[in-house]
Amino acid sequence: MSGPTGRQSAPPRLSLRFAGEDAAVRRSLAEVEAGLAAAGVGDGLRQRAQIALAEACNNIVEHAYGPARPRPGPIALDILVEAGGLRVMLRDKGRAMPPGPLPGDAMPELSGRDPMDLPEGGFGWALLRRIAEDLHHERTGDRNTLRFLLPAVEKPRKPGELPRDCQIPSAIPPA
Amino acid sequence: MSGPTGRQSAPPRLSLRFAGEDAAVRRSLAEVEAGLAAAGVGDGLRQRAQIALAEACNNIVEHAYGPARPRPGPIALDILVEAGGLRVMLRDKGRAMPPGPLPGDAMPELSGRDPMDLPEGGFGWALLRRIAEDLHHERTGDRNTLRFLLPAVEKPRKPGELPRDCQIPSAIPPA
Amino acid sequence: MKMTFEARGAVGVLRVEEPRIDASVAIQFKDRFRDLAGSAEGDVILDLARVEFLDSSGLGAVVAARKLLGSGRQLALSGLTPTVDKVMTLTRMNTVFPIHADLAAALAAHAGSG
Amino acid sequence: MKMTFEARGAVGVLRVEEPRIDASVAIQFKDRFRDLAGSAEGDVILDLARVEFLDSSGLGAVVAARKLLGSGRQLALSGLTPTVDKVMTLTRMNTVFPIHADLAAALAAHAGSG
Ligand SMILES: Nc1ncnc2c1ncn2[C@@H]1O[C@H](COP(=O)(O)OP(=O)(O)O)[C@@H](O)[C@H]1O
Ligand SMILES: Nc1ncnc2c1ncn2[C@@H]1O[C@H](COP(=O)(O)OP(=O)(O)O)[C@@H](O)[C@H]1O
Repeated sequence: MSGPTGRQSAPPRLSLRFAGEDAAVRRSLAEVEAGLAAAGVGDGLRQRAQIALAEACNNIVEHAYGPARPRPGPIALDILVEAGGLRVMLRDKGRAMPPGPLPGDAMPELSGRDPMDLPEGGFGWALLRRIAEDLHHERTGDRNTLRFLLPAVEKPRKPGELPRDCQIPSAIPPA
Repeated sequence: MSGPTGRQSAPPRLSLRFAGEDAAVRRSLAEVEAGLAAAGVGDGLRQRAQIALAEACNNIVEHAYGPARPRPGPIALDILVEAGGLRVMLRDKGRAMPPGPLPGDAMPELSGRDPMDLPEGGFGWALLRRIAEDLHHERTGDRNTLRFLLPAVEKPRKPGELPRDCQIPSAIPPA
Repeated sequence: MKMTFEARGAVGVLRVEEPRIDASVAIQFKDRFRDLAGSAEGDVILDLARVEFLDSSGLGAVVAARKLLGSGRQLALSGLTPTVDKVMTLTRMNTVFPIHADLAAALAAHAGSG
Repeated sequence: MKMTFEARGAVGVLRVEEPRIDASVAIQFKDRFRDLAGSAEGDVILDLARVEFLDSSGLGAVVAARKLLGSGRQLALSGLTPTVDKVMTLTRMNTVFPIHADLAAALAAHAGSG
């Protein structure tokens, strides 16, 4: 990532606007990958960004907009490339999160499970949580805003240990 | 493996005599590896031979001669290189096998096990059985003779299925 | 979704010829898997060497594919690229599927192992 | 028995510099493992790229080594050569240990995954 020399005064930023549907998410993630590579972001962080952004966008497509909508709503993705990592902001106009804390980072339990009885879902939020830090969700009016940091250097995390910073502003719609 | 052309009339054969102790087994397996490579035996069969012969020899060192002996007894290993695979004969002058059928090919159960509670042994015979065919053990006088075929082409085997040919001559010492 | 199937002795090899197994193709993946490998016999090696990305939907589809084989057959994976390996590690699915460095290693290890 | 240990961020890398982990070195392996990795913290990657052969005694020593880490730490394996992969597959131990194609893949997958 560029140091204090060079002409860019502001850190590189990616801003994407796309439809909340699978195909558009896929195309946008490819754009993010290219954009981050061009900004000099390293392999490991770019790989983690693909995973975290895919899960966050899939959640919006599946849960915030969901199957009932006739047309997909919009997603806004903004990424700020900083020395410490990627600051991500994701906005949608879909349904509110269910009340209470955001889903945690617990993976579905696999050990001791018959292969025929393995879980096929429930990994999305846990993957996002294991990769992202400073995760915050906010409901304002008819919008969801999800913010998180994808750190340049991964911090070790004990299995089952929740990140420090997951105090979640409760999803109270403004009066 | 050499076909009907060429000068060799008899198929290649390896004959090794060594002490029933870990270090000698290791050296002998290295000799087998070199000998089989020189005889044109392919990678896959050579790899399986190393595994099967190591387990068979370790069993002799550990169980037939065992820790109580002041000096290790001898092991005789003879391998005939045939088109269908390797015919192996292993002889020792150690203890008899326990009465009853030879140990089967069941691997210790791993699934659902706490990592702290995993088995550290009991894989030897099962490994040998999964790789070898036509396994026969014979006790004559004060000697054990173990014979098996290491097939050139592995046969598929269902998990838990015992090989067809494991009727075991009971270990009755001659009168 | 491009996938090819080849019987190699007692083992079936299913190669995914696409760079991504994600939410947009997860259902297709499962259907193709059933068509190609469902009726065969023996273990299946799913070669993922060309797959650069797998999300949790794709992972769910791989789990569903494994179940299609039934409990008598195994599904092994080969050729995990870095991002796929990362997802497998974070979800611990790398202790559910036997994993091999590449297709050659998977074939050598699975021939005859039933 | 030659083995080297190196801390790589939160992960420890233990490289076996011998061609065989068999009955004649199984106990040494376990002792060296304890000396090198026992007191460290975090997950351990056991790089087996130089190990051409592992028998059931060696496998038992690897299992014993894994237990030395306790239940809060993981032991992942990398760089399985064909014979080692075969033993892992036949014994199904490849569904007990997370397995990675090589050390680079293991490091990328385990950094920060705790
Ligand atoms: N943007 C969102 N809006 C509303 N609910 C959401 C949103 N994102 C996630 N959820 C909730 O999170 C859960 C999905 O978690 P996840 O781990 O991604 O599972 P899956 O992989 O099966 O989708 C659902 O129960 C859903 O209620
Ligand atoms: N040559 C032998 N003589 C006597 N007993 C043997 C011999 N080989 C194997 N055994 C028996 O087989 C068992 C060992 O099986 P194995 O699967 O190799 O376990 P391990 O790997 O713990 O040695 C022991 O219970 C022993 O009684």
